[in-house]
Amino acid sequence: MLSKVKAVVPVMSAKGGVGKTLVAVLTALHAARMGRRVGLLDLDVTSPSAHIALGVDPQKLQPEERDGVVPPDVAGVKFMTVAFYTWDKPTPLRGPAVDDAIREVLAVTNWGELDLLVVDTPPGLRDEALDVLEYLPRPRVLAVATPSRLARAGVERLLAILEEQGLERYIVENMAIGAVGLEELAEKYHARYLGRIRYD
Amino acid sequence: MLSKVKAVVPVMSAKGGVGKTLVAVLTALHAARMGRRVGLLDLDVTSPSAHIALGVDPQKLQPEERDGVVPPDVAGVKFMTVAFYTWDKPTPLRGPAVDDAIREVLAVTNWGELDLLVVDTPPGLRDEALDVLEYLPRPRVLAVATPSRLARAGVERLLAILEEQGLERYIVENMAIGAVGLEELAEKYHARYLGRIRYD
Amino acid sequence: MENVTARGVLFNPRGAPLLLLGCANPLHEWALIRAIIAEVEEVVKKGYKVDEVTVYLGELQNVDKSVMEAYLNEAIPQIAPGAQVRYETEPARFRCRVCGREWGLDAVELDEATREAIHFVPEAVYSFVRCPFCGSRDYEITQGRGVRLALVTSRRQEETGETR
Amino acid sequence: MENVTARGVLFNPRGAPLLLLGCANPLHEWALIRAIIAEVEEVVKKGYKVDEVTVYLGELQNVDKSVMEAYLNEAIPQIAPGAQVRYETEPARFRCRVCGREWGLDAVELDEATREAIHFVPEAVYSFVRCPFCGSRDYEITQGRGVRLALVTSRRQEETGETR
Ligand SMILES: Nc1ncnc2c1ncn2[C@@H]1O[C@H](COP(=O)(O)OP(=O)(O)O)[C@@H](O)[C@H]1O
Ligand SMILES: Nc1ncnc2c1ncn2[C@@H]1O[C@H](COP(=O)(O)OP(=O)(O)O)[C@@H](O)[C@H]1O
Ligand SMILES: [Mg+2]
Ligand SMILES: [Mg+2]
Ligand SMILES: [Mg+2]
Ligand SMILES: [Mg+2]
Ligand code: NI
Ligand code: NI
Ligand SMILES: [Zn+2]
Ligand SMILES: [Zn+2]
Repeated sequence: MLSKVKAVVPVMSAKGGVGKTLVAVLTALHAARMGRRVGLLDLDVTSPSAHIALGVDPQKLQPEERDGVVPPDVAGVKFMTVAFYTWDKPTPLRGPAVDDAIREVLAVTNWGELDLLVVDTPPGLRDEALDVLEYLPRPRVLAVATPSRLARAGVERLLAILEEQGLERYIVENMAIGAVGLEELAEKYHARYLGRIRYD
Repeated sequence: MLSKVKAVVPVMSAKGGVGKTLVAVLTALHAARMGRRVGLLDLDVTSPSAHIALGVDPQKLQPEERDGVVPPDVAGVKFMTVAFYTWDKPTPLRGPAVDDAIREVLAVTNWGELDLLVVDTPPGLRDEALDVLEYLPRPRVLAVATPSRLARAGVERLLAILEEQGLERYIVENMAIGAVGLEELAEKYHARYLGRIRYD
Repeated sequence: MENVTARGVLFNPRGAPLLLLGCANPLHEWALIRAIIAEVEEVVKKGYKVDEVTVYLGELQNVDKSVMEAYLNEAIPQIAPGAQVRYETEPARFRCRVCGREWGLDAVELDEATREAIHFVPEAVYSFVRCPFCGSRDYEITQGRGVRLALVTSRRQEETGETR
Repeated sequence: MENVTARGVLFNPRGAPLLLLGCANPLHEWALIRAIIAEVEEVVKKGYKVDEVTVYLGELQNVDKSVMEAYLNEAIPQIAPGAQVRYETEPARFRCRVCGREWGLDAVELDEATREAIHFVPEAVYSFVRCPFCGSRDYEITQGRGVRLALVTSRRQEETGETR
């Protein structure tokens, strides 16, 4: 039920631990404070963590059943996560089960009218990433990167896919420590560089 | 072809970016320097990065065809990665393809006699993690954790699964900054705490 | 005659204009009903005549059959005139990838809160249920997961000729 | 009579004692042969009589059929006396998850280095090939991936009775 959602922004990276969850949560909270109608969806279905960054207990907070499932409001953000149903228990899933869970969540969540839906995703080029590109309407991907050498190959692989699929793409540089930036990467893959977030 | 491998040590974590790849590579290099016959297998088939940490170009270094595929020697470590075949190109795979790729690599790699096989894995409780538990003989899992609050739920989920499956488990704390350690987590899940690696 | 079988819950991810029946239903089942209606609409729009719609209701998700019937029996004839609507309940079955054994829901115990969680996202079962024979969490739901649709269709007369 | 079909390459992951034919073959195909032999051995050990072994050779992986034949025609009768061994070449087929269209290897161009990479790990195809119709990398290999085995077996006389 994404028909009344104006913009969908998946936060992605091939590498883990670069700050996707933090960037997704802060982006959603910031947009809400600016008066936008905003939703946050955690698609990291086997290891959800957006609820931890938001500081909510998924067993206490629950969506309402109303023409589907209505995400609860957290600090002005409509928040949806499978953690409402799996709590913090281990939930190992193989690919087809990940895909089914994501389809189910997308089918039943009643977002209502939104200016912006931010989507947190797990790392890697796996079912979740392919589902984001396949099921979400006109995704404007925010690629999160760090200046680390190990992370760089991952960003390149993600940007290459976004470019070949003709999707809008943005880069945020997180945990910048030194001076070396990722501007040239943005240039190489024709992505918009949105700036950097310093290490704490 | 793992019949002549004495110990298999998968390096795992539900969270990305905690240093799995670095810990796996350093463990393998260290064991080789101590005179052990050691192998390193990168099972992060959609985003391999152990070759980057090892500093090798996967297009130049190639395994030999000899009674299967013999991993090349890198600083005394027999090293195998799908990056020998996918290079650094983006390789998005859904679950069944990940599983097939892992089975293929396990079936054709001729490790010979090894004292230790270190296995680097991607984050998450996905096909790769389930394959590690299903296909590798007696895995002694090295769980890598950081003191961060967001990472903690991930470690707990992994340790809970290892404990319920009755598998040997060890914790390494990486990127320790402050004083709060993960010793109580080790105690809670009956894992052996191996100590911490400081932030750089 | 042609058989279109789709896996899993069906929905139109790209958000086709939603439907009819202007009444807000207090149940989450309503979203599933909408997904089914959108799917049938899509097939009709592609130029097929829908002869039969079978709605499989998986035991695991345990949706409210009477609610489904109440709406679908009204809605489907409106968008696919002449279509027969059938309902089939599918028992849940699991097969372990580690030990190879199979079991059903009668082999496991689930409390009320767990059943509720699984009702919304059937994959929550992996958080609560392990193989009753070997303890593994690496198993497949071989049938009876959730709501599934099978359509029997034929090409509409005026549309026959080349298929794209 | 019973049909045991296994998916993907077959091998005994827990490392059953390896086999016979003490000669070191200079080809990677040898590892696949060993995997097939280990699989047939496993089935024999479980008390089945193997009547027929069909080795499917997927076009995508393009293994050397003559090497496979040379070894398997010798080895399989040793471990499964009376078993017929057949070989079938399976053309590679792909189906796009985004646009739904299907294609074969003739629709794409692959250079020598790429073919070599795919020969070792067929999933490397996802690094090099996109859907020729819509450009997506989200497609399935529906057939002809790699080496696959189908066994026709019957219970051995002395073992009939309860199956575990
Ligand atoms: N700019 C930053 N400064 C300091 N720590 C950060 C910053 N961004 C993220 N972190 C920390 O890094 C870790 C990984 O962040 P997270 O958002 O969970 O990454 P991901 O979702 O990509 O795995 C967390 O412990 C988080 O608190
Ligand atoms: N102890 C450490 N001190 C400083 N940086 C580290 C340390 N361990 C890892 N890193 C850096 O953190 C990033 C993530 O490490 P990596 O090994 O790729 O994690 P993972 O494999 O778990 O995703 C890399 O840029 C790596 O260089
Ligand atoms: Mg995250
Ligand atoms: Mg969450
Ligand atoms: Mg890694
Ligand atoms: Mg690698
Ligand atoms: Ni309901
Ligand atoms: Ni070969
Ligand atoms: Zn089992
Ligand atoms: Zn396509």
